[in-house]
Amino acid sequence: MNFDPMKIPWSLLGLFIVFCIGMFIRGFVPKITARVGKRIGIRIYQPWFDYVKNFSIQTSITHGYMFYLGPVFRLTGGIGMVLFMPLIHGSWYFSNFAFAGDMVLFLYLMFFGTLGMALGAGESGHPYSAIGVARGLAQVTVAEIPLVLAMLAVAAQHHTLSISQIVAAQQGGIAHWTMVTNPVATATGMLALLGSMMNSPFNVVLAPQEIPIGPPTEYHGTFLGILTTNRSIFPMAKIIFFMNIFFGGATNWAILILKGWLIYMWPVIVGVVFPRFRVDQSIRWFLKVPLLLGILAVALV
Amino acid sequence: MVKKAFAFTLILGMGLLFYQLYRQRSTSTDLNKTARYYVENGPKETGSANVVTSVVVTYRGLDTLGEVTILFVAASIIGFFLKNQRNRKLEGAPGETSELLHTGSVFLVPLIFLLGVYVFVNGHLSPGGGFQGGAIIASGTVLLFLADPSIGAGRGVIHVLESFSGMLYVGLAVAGLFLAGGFLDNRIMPLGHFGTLLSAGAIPVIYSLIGLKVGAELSSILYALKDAKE
Amino acid sequence: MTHIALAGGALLILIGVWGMLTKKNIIRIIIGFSLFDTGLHVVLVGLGHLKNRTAPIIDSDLPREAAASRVVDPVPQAIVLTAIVIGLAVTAVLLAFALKLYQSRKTLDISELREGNND
Amino acid sequence: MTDKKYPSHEVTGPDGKTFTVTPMEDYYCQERPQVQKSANAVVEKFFNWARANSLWIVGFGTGCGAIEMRPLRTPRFDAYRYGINWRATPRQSNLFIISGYLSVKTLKRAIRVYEQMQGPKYVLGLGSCTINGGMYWDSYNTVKRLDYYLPVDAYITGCMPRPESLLDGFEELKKIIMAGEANGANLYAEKFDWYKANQKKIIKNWDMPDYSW
Amino acid sequence: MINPILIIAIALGTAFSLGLLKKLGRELSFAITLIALAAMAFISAQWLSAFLTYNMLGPVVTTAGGRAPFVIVLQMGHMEALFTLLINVMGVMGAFYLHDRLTENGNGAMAVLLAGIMGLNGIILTGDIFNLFVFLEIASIATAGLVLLVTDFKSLTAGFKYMLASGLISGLFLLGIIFLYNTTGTLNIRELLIAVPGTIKAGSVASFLVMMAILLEMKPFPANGWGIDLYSGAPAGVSALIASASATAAYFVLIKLLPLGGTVAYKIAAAVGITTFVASNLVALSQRSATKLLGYSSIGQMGLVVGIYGLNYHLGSKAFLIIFSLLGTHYLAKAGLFWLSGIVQSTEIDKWSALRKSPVLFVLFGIFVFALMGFPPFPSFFGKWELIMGLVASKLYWWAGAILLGTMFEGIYLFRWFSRALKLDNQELAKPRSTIYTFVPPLVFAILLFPAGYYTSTYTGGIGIMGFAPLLFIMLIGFLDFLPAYIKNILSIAGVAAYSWYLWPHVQGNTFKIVFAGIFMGGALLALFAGFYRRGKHLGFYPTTLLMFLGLGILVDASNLMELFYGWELMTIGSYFLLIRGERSLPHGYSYLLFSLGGSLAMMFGFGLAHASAGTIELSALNHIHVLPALAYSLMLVGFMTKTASLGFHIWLPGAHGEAVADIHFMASAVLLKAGVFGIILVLSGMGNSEPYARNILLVLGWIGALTALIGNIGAAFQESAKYLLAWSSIGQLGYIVFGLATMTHLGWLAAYGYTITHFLYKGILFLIIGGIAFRVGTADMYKMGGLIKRMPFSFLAVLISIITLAGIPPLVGFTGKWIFYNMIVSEHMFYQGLVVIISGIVAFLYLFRLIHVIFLGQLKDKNRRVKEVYPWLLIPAYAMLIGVMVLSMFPNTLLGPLGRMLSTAFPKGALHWDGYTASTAYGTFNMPIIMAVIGSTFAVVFLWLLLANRRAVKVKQFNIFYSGEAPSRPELTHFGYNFFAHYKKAVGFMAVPLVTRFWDQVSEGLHALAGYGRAIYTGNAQSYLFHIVGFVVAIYLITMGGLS
Repeated sequence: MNFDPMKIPWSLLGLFIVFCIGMFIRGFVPKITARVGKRIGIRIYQPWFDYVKNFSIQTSITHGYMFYLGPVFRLTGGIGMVLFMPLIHGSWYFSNFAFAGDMVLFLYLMFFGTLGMALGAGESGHPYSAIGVARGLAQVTVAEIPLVLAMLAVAAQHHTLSISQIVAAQQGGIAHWTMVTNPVATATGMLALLGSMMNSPFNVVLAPQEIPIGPPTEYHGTFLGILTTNRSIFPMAKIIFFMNIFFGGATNWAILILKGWLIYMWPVIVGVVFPRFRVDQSIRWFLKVPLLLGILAVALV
Repeated sequence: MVKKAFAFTLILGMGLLFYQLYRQRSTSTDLNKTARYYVENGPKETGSANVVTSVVVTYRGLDTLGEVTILFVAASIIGFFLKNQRNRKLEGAPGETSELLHTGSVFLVPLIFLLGVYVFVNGHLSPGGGFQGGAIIASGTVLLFLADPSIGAGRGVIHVLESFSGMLYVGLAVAGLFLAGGFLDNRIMPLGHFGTLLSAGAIPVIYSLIGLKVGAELSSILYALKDAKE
Repeated sequence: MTHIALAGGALLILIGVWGMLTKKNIIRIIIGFSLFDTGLHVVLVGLGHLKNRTAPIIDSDLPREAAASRVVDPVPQAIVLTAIVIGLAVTAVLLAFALKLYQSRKTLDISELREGNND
Repeated sequence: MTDKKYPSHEVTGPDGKTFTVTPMEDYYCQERPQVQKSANAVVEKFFNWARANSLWIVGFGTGCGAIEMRPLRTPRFDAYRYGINWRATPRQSNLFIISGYLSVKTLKRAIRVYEQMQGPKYVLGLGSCTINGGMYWDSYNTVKRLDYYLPVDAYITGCMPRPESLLDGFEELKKIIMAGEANGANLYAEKFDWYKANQKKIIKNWDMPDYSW
Repeated sequence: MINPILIIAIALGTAFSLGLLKKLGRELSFAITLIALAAMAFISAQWLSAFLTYNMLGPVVTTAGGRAPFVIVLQMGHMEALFTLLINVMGVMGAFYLHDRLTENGNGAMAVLLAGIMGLNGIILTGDIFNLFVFLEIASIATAGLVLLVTDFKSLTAGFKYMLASGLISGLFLLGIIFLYNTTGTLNIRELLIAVPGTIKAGSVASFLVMMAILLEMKPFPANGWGIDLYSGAPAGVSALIASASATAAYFVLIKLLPLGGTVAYKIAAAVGITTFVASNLVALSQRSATKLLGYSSIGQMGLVVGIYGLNYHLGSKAFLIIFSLLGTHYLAKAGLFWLSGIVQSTEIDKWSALRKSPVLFVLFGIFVFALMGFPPFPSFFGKWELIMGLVASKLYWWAGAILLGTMFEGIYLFRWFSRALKLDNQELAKPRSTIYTFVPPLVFAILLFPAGYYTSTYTGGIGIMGFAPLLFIMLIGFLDFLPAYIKNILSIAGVAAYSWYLWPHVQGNTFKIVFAGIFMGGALLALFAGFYRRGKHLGFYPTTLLMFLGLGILVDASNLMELFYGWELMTIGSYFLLIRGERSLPHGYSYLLFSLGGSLAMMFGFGLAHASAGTIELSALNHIHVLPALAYSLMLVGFMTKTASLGFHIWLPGAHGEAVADIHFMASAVLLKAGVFGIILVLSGMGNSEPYARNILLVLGWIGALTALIGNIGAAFQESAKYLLAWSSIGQLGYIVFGLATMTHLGWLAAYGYTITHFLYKGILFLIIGGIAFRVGTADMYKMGGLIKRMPFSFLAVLISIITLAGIPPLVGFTGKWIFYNMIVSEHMFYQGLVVIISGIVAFLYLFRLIHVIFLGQLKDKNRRVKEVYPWLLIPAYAMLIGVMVLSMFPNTLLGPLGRMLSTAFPKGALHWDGYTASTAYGTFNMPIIMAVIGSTFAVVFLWLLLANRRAVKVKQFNIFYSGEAPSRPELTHFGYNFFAHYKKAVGFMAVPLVTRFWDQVSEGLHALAGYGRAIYTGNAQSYLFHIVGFVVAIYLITMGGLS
């Protein structure tokens, strides 16, 4: 697998496209929540305004060099996950650096971002951000358990850990998707997705009323810009991962956007309907149904 | 009460053990080989008429040496153990014993001592020997104490006599090693004519030394016990 | 004759042991011990006796040659001499102990003469 | 300025040596605000367009007008349509709405919040109380003229303007921003001493650094 | 050659003459006594050297004219010379020690001592059974006399009980002799042995009585109340004499006369001996007085030696070696301990901490305790080893188990005594005063232990010179303890470097050994280098550290099981002294030692089985054991798992490591735990997974490893002190390694090796840095720190890198470990254990963040405002390891390549396939350099972009935070650190409940309750002791002869 330098520009292009999809969806989701509340909701392109406004902020403060590294870790984690993810099955241009890593790399890159965010928030010296981080870590780590189980089940079913091979195995119609061939694993995976998408049942971490938006309390201006960049890329990376693993991957950008949008809607809809959990409730919830489902999935393989 | 009952069962157990011992003893009516050897060439080799003395002094001389050491050890234990008990006030108190005992003892004690000496000197001829003679001498000293409990004299003599006779005994034993056949051999002196006083080599000398030592040691033990009163 | 001696000696031993095991007063225990010892000596000599034989002393009316068939076994008599003196020495030391114990605790009862902290 | 809340005190470190801790210098940054030069015209115009269309209001209802802002989040008035959003922390917000009378006690907190806001920040005063004290013109504990203490960009009339007028006010503010005249932050930085003198005159127990970043 | 009879003659001559020399004064007569004893010792030494040089037959010395069998003969043979030498040397030393007592009591006492020693010599030399009885009597009366040297009530009662008991016993002996004479007609032992063998079988009560008297003389279990009161009642010097000299003599009588009773006698001796050993050690558990402890221990040891003689038929040629080594150690160590108890005066074991005030005496105390316990390099180590090997080889499993159990009990009370003496504070206790007379004997005996150990080792042939030579170097360092710390540090580093230079050729070519030698010796150098930060003398640190590292070196270099065990035990001693240095670490150090002792005893039994099945003690004996394989392998694994603190044996680790100082913590965790891993690898490579029992063991081991990882990591998340957190995390990491090994697959072992090395690296950094911070901030509690990033930027960077590696986050080497685990789990379908391991990996993320957040980030407290950076001495090794981590992260094939090649011999299937820098298995691939490049470049781009955008950012202080309009009051109130994962504890807390600790507490309570019952027998009443004796005789009689058996 020699490293072809031409891959770099194409990967960056793929990354930019994913970023745009992310921004579009981040515009679209509040629209849906608003419409559920019979409000008109924000304009679809509002995130772009916020994005540019954040980078136009002139003054800024810094609490120390780890405060800088927080958002940098976060964004690098997000971008890393996308760069090592095969976006479009079959096309050499958009398979990014998938040859150099597999599902395990993807799982642990998630931690890279989380760790960075936690350290940056810690350096800010704000007690609320520390509390937010403690909650976030506890919740995200427990949410990992069903995700890991689902990944193991799928890997065992397809006898491989590399994502591109799993996608290849699912080509040829809906009957070959993992959703059909291994429904229990897909169910576990989707439940796990709820945990890390910071939507209503599990977003006590960023609860605005209780602690001012948790970890990123002290972040502003360009720092916030970097964080919002990641907020678009990171969920998209997870969505694409779930798409590749459970829903047959995408052979062209249209399918990717459609499937990505549909998967993204699942946590949004659950979030709109259900109230917010306390952290220990969410931990206990993850150790009940998703865990049992996961064990079932692994047992069935 | 339970303790007594338990003790009784143990005694019964021992009784059973003794009974077994009794049943297994040899019932031969003849002397066994070691006894036969002693009786046949005891007098010939050691020259002493009394076979038991020849066994005690020469054949099993180490036992006697050991046994004298035991007495010496017991005496010195009681010696240094009760030594700080010697109470001065008894020393000069007038004897309140009865007149009859006092005068009798004056007359009897030398006779007893004489008898003791006779017994251990003729050890190899007549029954008796060093130990029996020593015991008689010790009974003489007991009579002396009964007659006059405050008597203090003679303590130094006893000590000198005791260690001197012990050293001489060991000297004779070691001499046997160089002069005669082995340690404690009595042939370092001529066997002399069988049955007479100066016969059987060093046996009479050794036996009298033992007699003196036993007499001295027993009296020193009695001395210590006498003085150990409150 | 030997049966009476052996039985008597054994009985003496058993009485001695009974005395040592049950009596509370240490003087009685020591007496029990000396009884046990004397019993031993009686058995010792009793064993050496052979029926109607005489003491092993060669003199005018017991010539050397005939001695072997008319004499009792001399070895136990020699051994008993040492055993008696050993018994005496042990009893003497025990009495000395009893004396000192009495002087220090003013009691002769064996159960009191235990160390204070018997942990 | 020594103050009762932060006395400087002796502290012995774990290695036994003692040293004095002066809270004001050790806990707070003492720097002064700087006037921010804007980039070249085209970029500034584009930025102003973005700033206008994404007004983030700091969630600090200082007076009676705050209740009027609640309906803006309801379906009926829905301010989100115009890119207006409420942020919990002053760090991330750039519009500070002083809704109605401003007591001296609240002024002290308002100053801290205003100074903790970043970059181009705008202040909106509601009602006459922020202009000349309004009906509380003679009260002992309210601020008579907001402009003396914080640079105000625009006022919205109404003894607590209704949501519709608030929306209209926001549109007004957008025009000012689009025109590039909403430079309250730079004004505050230029006349910083004047503003600070006014503030210290009215706030008695001043236990804050001059500019609480 | 001097005639042996002269030994007796000299003694008696001087004894009698002492009476005359009263006027010459006591000092002169004391000198004469010493000269006499020395002469006796010289005679026996001369005979012994004669026997050793040209081994001739021992002459028979006749007394009274040499008329052959009808006189008393003295036999001087090989054994007799040795035993008389032991007794006479003890006579000289004992007299020298008792100088004050003897001169105070006058010539009589000296005479009694001389007569006593003469009696003991007589016992050994005599060939006549009645003469033996006479000398036995002399010895016992003399002993009673010596007990009276001190006339307090305690020795009076002890003496009285002793006299009564020995009177009764010798009475039985005499009875036996009489009837033996009556039935056989002779009193000469040699003829008796010919005439009488096996008559016990034929029901000869006489020989039964004789045999019972001998056994009673050895103070067997139910009937030894008088013995214990004698040892504790008698003055120290005298009980030393009794414990060493008279016990050895009584033992020789046993050796001489036991054949009288035939095979039944041997069985009785074995049974009574071993029960005495186990029972007296058990009863000693609940003892609190030092002399009583010594009494129980010496009776136990003598019981053991009697038991061994009873079993010597099975031990074959090694029997004499075992007996000599155990008896010799008991003789030297027990005398030494009694002498020390004489110096310390107080019987309460807690008062012995006063001994610390004179360091030399305390070192002697340590030597004696460890010698008694059978630790190397003392003779009892080799003795116990050969004993277990012999017993297990001849299928006597129950006997071997009983002996090991007894040793464990002995360990419990001896080490409790030693740890309390080592750690309890002794301000108000007086310094024990020791004169020249009381100081020299224990010193001489302690020194004698070492050559005796070396001498015994030459017979067992297991250990070469290199096992002992470094010990001399360590002793040299011990003597130089008065020097300042940094000089000793340089010397120690030189020493370790020299040893590793010696070790290198032995280890070359064998990757397995290189890895572990690298960890042990590399760890040693780094730890010692980190030690330069220390000021002052740091007494006692360097010898013990070098001892530990020597042990580790020998462990790696071991060519046979004996050498492996030798290194293991040395390492245990060294690490015990390291772990107990913390102020509050008494209970933890003690429990560590007990666990390691239990583990090593189990391991020894396992090695015994290996030796039994393979016949040799080469390392190859571990492969495919066919004698009770399941038991052998599980015992060995348990032994090694006590060191890797797996679940069930982990309770000592948090406390022991939590209390340790920085570099000790590093040594203990990063280096010491790997010794257990080394052992487990050896055992597992021997076991393989072909047989069914092996698969069951591996399954259990796998689950233990997985659960340890989970419990360890969850435990760590709830700790308040940083060091306890790291200790729990080490438990977790070791759980990983054990799980990896238990899978017996190529990837599993590759992951385990990878973890062993990376754990050494990143945990090393963590221990040094966190230790350094705790040293700087004065406390290890995390919530008391905070905001230290502003004061200690370098340590922050190091800790950041190490927690990223530990969490397994991609760019760094930790990720490779996790990746290999995933591949192994998926390819081997070990989902359930795999799930537990992965969950614990994820949970690890929690406490890692807590560690770095609460210490470095958040609010800086006033107290820490002037805290300086961590000592450079700690930073430099940490950064050395940091570079190691970075290099391995960039090029993991430098680590995984050679490991893979080595493992492919053992596990060909499922190896890691390397293509350039891309590693791939059947399931997944990863290419570290590309990952590193992509993430690194993204990181750089984003960082530059952020820096550019915020070049005019204002650097604010800690209170410039949005506090909803208010101003924060104090840093302490705005730092969130205490009970960081409260919500997590509410949800998952049930897993951190200390069940295992409660289990072990109940076990120890049960043991002590059992000991309490045992002690009910020893009422202290002389009469009940007589009861026991008579009861013992009657009971054994009824069992063996009376038809009950």
